[in-house]
Amino acid sequence: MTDAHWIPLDMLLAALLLGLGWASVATRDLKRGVALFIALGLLLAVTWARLRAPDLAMAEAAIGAGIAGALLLAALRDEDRAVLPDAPIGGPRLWLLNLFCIGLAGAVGWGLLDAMAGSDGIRLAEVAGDHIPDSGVSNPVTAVLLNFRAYDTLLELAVVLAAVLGVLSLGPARPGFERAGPVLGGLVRWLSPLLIVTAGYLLWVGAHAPGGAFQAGAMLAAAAVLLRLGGRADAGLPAPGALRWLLVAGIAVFLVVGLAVIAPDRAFLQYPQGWAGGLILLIEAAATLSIAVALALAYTGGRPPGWETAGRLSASPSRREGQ
Amino acid sequence: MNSLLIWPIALPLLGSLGALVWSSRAHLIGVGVGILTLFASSLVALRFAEQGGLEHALGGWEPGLGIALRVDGLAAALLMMSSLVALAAAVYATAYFSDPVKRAVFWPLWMLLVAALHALLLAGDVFNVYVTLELLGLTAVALAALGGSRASLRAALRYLTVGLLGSMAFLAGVALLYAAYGTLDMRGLAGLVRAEPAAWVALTLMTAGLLVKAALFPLHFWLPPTHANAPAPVSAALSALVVKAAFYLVLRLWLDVFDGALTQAAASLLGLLGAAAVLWGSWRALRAERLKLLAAYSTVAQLGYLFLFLPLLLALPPGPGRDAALGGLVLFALTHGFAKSALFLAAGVIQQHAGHDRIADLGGTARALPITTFVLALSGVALIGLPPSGTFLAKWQLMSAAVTTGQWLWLPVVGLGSLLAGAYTFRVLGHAFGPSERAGGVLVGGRQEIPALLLAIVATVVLGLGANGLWGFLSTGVSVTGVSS
Amino acid sequence: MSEVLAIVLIAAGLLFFAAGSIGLLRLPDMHSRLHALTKADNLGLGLLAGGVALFAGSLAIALQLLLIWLLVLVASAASAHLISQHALRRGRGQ
Amino acid sequence: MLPQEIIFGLTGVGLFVIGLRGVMLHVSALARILAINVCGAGVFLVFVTVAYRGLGERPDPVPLALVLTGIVVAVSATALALALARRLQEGGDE
Amino acid sequence: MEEVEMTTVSQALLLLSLALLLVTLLLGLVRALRGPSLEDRLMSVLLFGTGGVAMLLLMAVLLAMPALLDVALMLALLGAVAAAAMTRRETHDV
Repeated sequence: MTDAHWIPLDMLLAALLLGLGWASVATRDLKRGVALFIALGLLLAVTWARLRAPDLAMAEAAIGAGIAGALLLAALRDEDRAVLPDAPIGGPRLWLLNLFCIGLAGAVGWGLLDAMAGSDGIRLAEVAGDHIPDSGVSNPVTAVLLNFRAYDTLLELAVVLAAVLGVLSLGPARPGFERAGPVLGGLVRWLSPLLIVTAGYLLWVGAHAPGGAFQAGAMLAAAAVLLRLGGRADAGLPAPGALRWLLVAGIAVFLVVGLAVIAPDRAFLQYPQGWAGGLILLIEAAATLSIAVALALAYTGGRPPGWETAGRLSASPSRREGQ
Repeated sequence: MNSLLIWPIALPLLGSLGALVWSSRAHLIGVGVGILTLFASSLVALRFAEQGGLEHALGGWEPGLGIALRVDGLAAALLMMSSLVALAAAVYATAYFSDPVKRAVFWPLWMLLVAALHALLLAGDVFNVYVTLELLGLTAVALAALGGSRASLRAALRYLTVGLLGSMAFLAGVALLYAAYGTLDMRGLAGLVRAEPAAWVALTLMTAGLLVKAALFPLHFWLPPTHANAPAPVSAALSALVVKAAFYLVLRLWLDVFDGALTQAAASLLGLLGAAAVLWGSWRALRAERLKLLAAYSTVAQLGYLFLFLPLLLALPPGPGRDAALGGLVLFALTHGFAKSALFLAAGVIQQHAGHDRIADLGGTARALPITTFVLALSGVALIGLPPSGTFLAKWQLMSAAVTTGQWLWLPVVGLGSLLAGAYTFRVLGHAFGPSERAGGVLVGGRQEIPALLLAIVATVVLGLGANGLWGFLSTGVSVTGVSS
Repeated sequence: MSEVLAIVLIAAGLLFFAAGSIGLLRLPDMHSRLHALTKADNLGLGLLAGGVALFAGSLAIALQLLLIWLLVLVASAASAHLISQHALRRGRGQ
Repeated sequence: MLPQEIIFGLTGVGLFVIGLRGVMLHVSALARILAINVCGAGVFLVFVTVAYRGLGERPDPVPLALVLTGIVVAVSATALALALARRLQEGGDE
Repeated sequence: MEEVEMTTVSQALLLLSLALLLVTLLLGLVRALRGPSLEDRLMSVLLFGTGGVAMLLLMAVLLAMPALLDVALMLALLGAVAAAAMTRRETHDV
C-alpha cells in the first residue's frame, strides 16, 4: 500500500474539509455555522490522524468536542439573533472581494507548491530525530515542545494566562446551570472521574507516546465543563485563593526551572544531563493544571465569587490611591 | 553564554505571576519589576556596546532546532526605550486606577505586555515571533478593554479580530518559509532566502499581517478607537510601543531576512502608503474633537514617516549613508515613542482632572495644570520635529537620504506633515491657554505629572542632544544583516 | 479466516452507519430521526469495532475497543435523552 | 513531491482564504470568530502537510509541535473574543 | 498492532470502507446543513462524532498507529459534553 492508493480517500477528505469550512463560514444562520464548525473540528482530528499526527488529533478532539464546542454553544445562546441580516457588502464590492480571494488563493497556492517543490522534504526532521535521545523523552513532538522549543511553550502558557486574565477582567462569572436530572447527573458522576483519569494517563504517556500537557489539560477542563453543566456553578474548581496559584503554576515552574539551570556554560532551559525527563514531567504536570484551570475559568466566563478578595495578603484595607 | 538576554523577558513574566498572586501589593511589584527590568535592559545594552551583537541559544540547542535570542543595535535601542516608557507608565498607573478590581487585573496584564514586547524585540526565530505577537496582541486587547465603556469593548473586540487576522497571515508566511527552507531561525533563513515565488508570497503574507498590526494606512481603521478609549497608561504603551513592535518586525524582515528577495517597487509601495498615512493621519488629528483621539491619529501619521524610510534604505548602498538613514529611522521611532507616551499620559491627567478630554473645552488647563500643559507643548515640539527634538534630526536624515537617492516625492510629504502637526499642536495649546469656563476639578498628584514630564524631556531634549551617542551605539552592530558573535 | 470475518463485520457496521445517515436525512420528524440515529450508529460502531479487534488480534486492544464502544453507547444514550428532553421543553413553548 | 502534499496543502490554502473572506464579509462577532478559526485551521493544515513525509515515514515533529502551540493560542484567543462579544451584547456595563 | 499481518486485499477493502464511511457521514451532514432545529443539527454532529470514532479505529489498523485508539477513546469520552452543553440552560433563563 502506498500513498498513491490513498489519493481518492484524501481527495474526498479534502473536499469535505473545504465544504465544511465554506458552509460554516458562508452562512448567515449562526446555529448552522456553529454546528458545522464543530463537525469541521472533528474532521480535522480525523485529518491529523490520517497525516500521522496523533498528538494533534488528540488536541483537536479534546478542544473541538470539549471546551471550544462548549464555549461556542454557550455563545450561541447569547446571540440575540441567530440569523444574521444580509451581508453588509453586496454587488460590485462582493465581486471585488471574491476576486481578491481567488487571486489570493492562487498566489498562496503557487507559493506553497513552489516552496514544497524546491525543498528536500527533510527539513528539521532528521536533526530533531538525531537529538531525541538527548531530549529526555522519546515522543518527538514532546521533545520539540518541552525541550528543543520549550521557550515557545513557555510563552504559549503566558498567552493562555493573558487570555484568561482578559476574560476575568470583564466581569463576574456567568450564572450556573439548573440542577441536573437523573440521567445527566448519572452521566456526570460516571464520566468526570473517567475524564480525570484519562488526563492523568495522557500526561504520563506523553513522554513516549502521543499525549502531553495540553491534551491532558484540555481533558481536565472538559471534566470541569461537564461538572458545571451538571449543576455545579464552580465547575468543581477550588477556592479563588488556590485558583490564583494554580493559574500561575505552569509558568512559574517552567520559569524557575529554566532560570535555575542557568550556569556559566548552560543556557536558559538547558536541562542538566540526566535530569531532562524528570524536569519535563514536572513542568508538564504544572502546565496541565494551569491549562485546565484557565480553560475552565474561561468557560465560566468571568471572575468566580470571592475572586477579588482572595489576592489580599492580609486583612488590611487597600490603600487609598490618588484620585 | 549570554544568559543575560533572558532577564528583560523573565523579570516581567515573574512579576506578572507575583502581581496575580499578591494582588494587594501588585502596584509595588509592578514598579519594582519595572526598575529591575530597566536595569536588566541597560545591562544588555551595555554588553552590546562592549561586544557588539549578542546571541543566546535557548536550551543550549543550535539555533534552527532550538530558538535563539539575539540583540543588535536596533533591538537594544528599542529595548531601552520600551523599558523606560514602561517604567514611567507604571509609576503613572499606580495613581491612575480607582476601581480596585481593575487595578488588580491591570498589573499582571501590564507586566505580561512588557514581557511580550521584550520577547518580540529579542526573538531570533520566526515562529517564536508569531507567539510573541499573539501574546502581545491578547494582552493589549485585554488591557484596552479595561476602559470598560461600551466603546472601548467594541474597539477591543475589533482590535482582537483584526490582530488575529494579521497573525494568521504572518503564520501562513512562516509556514511557507519552513516549507521552502526548512528552518525558522532568522539568520539561517537570511542565508537561504532567494528571489523565488515561495519567498515573495511569504514576504507578502508576513508583511501584510504586520502592516495590519502596525496600522499602516489604509489598515489603520482600528487604531484610533482602540487607543482613544483605553486607559491612559495603556494608550501610552499601545501607541508608543505596541504598534512600533510590528513596525520593528517589518524592518527586521525586510532588511534582515528577506534581503535577497526584495524589489524597490515593493518598498516604494510601502513608502507611498506611509506618505498617505502621514497626510491622512495628520489631517484627521487636526479635525479630532478629543485630545486622545488626536493623539491616536497623530500616531497613524507618525508611523507613516517610519515607512517613508523603507524605500530610501533599500535604494541606498551599504555604507555610512545607509547607516545614517537607519540611525535617523531609529531616532524617529524612539522620539515618537517617548513623545507619544508623554502625550497620552498628559491627556489622561487632563481627562481625570476635568472629567473629559474635549479639545474645545480645554480652557484653563494651562493655569490648573501647568506641568501637564508643558508636557503637551514639549511632546508637540517632538511631533512637529522642531529642534532640539530627536525628530528634527531624524527628519533631516530622511530628507537628505531622499535627496541622495533622488526620491524627491517624500520631501513635500514631510513638509506638509510637519505643518499639519504644527497646526494640531497649536490648536490644542491655544485652547489650553484659553480662559477657564469652570473652576475646580480633581486634584492630580505628581506621580502622574512627573513621569509624563520626564518622557517628554527625553523626547525633546535628551534624544536630540544625545543623538551622536546613539549613532555610535547603533553603528556597533547596526548592520542588521548579521550578528557578529 | 478471521480476516474475512473481520471484513464482513466492518461491512455490516458500514451498513448500519448508512442506515443511520439515511434515517437522519429522510425521516420526517425529529424524534424518529433520533431513534434511527442512535440505534444505527451504535450497532454500526459495535460491529466495526469487532472487525477491527479481529484485525488487531490482541486482547488489550480488544478491551480498549470494547471500552470505546461502551463509552459511545453511554454518551449517545445520554445525548439522545438530553436532546429529546430539550425538544420537548421547547415544544411546550418555553 | 507526494500527491498528499498537493492535495492537503492546497486544501489548507483554501481554508485559509475561506476564513479570511468570512472575516471580511461578516459583521457579527461570533461569525467572525468562527471565520478566524477556519482561517487558522487552514494554516495548521499547511504545517501538518509540510510535516507529512509519506505513509511509512515518521512525520517531521517540528511543524507538529508548532501546530500544537498554534491550537492552544487559537483556543485562548477564541475564549477571549467570545467573552468580549458577550459583554458587548450585555451592554458593556461593568 | 505494529506487527499486524494483512493481505493487500484486506487493506484495499479497509481503505474502501473508510471512503464509504466518509461518504455516509457526508450524507448525514446534510441534516446539519438543513436543520431546521438546532437539535437536528446537533444530532447530525453527534453522528459525525461516532463516525469519526469509527474512522479512527479503521485508520489505527490501516496506518498501524495504535495511538489513534487513544484519540478515539477521547472522542468517545467527550461525545456527551457537546450535547449537554447545548441542551442545558443557565439558571437565570428558567
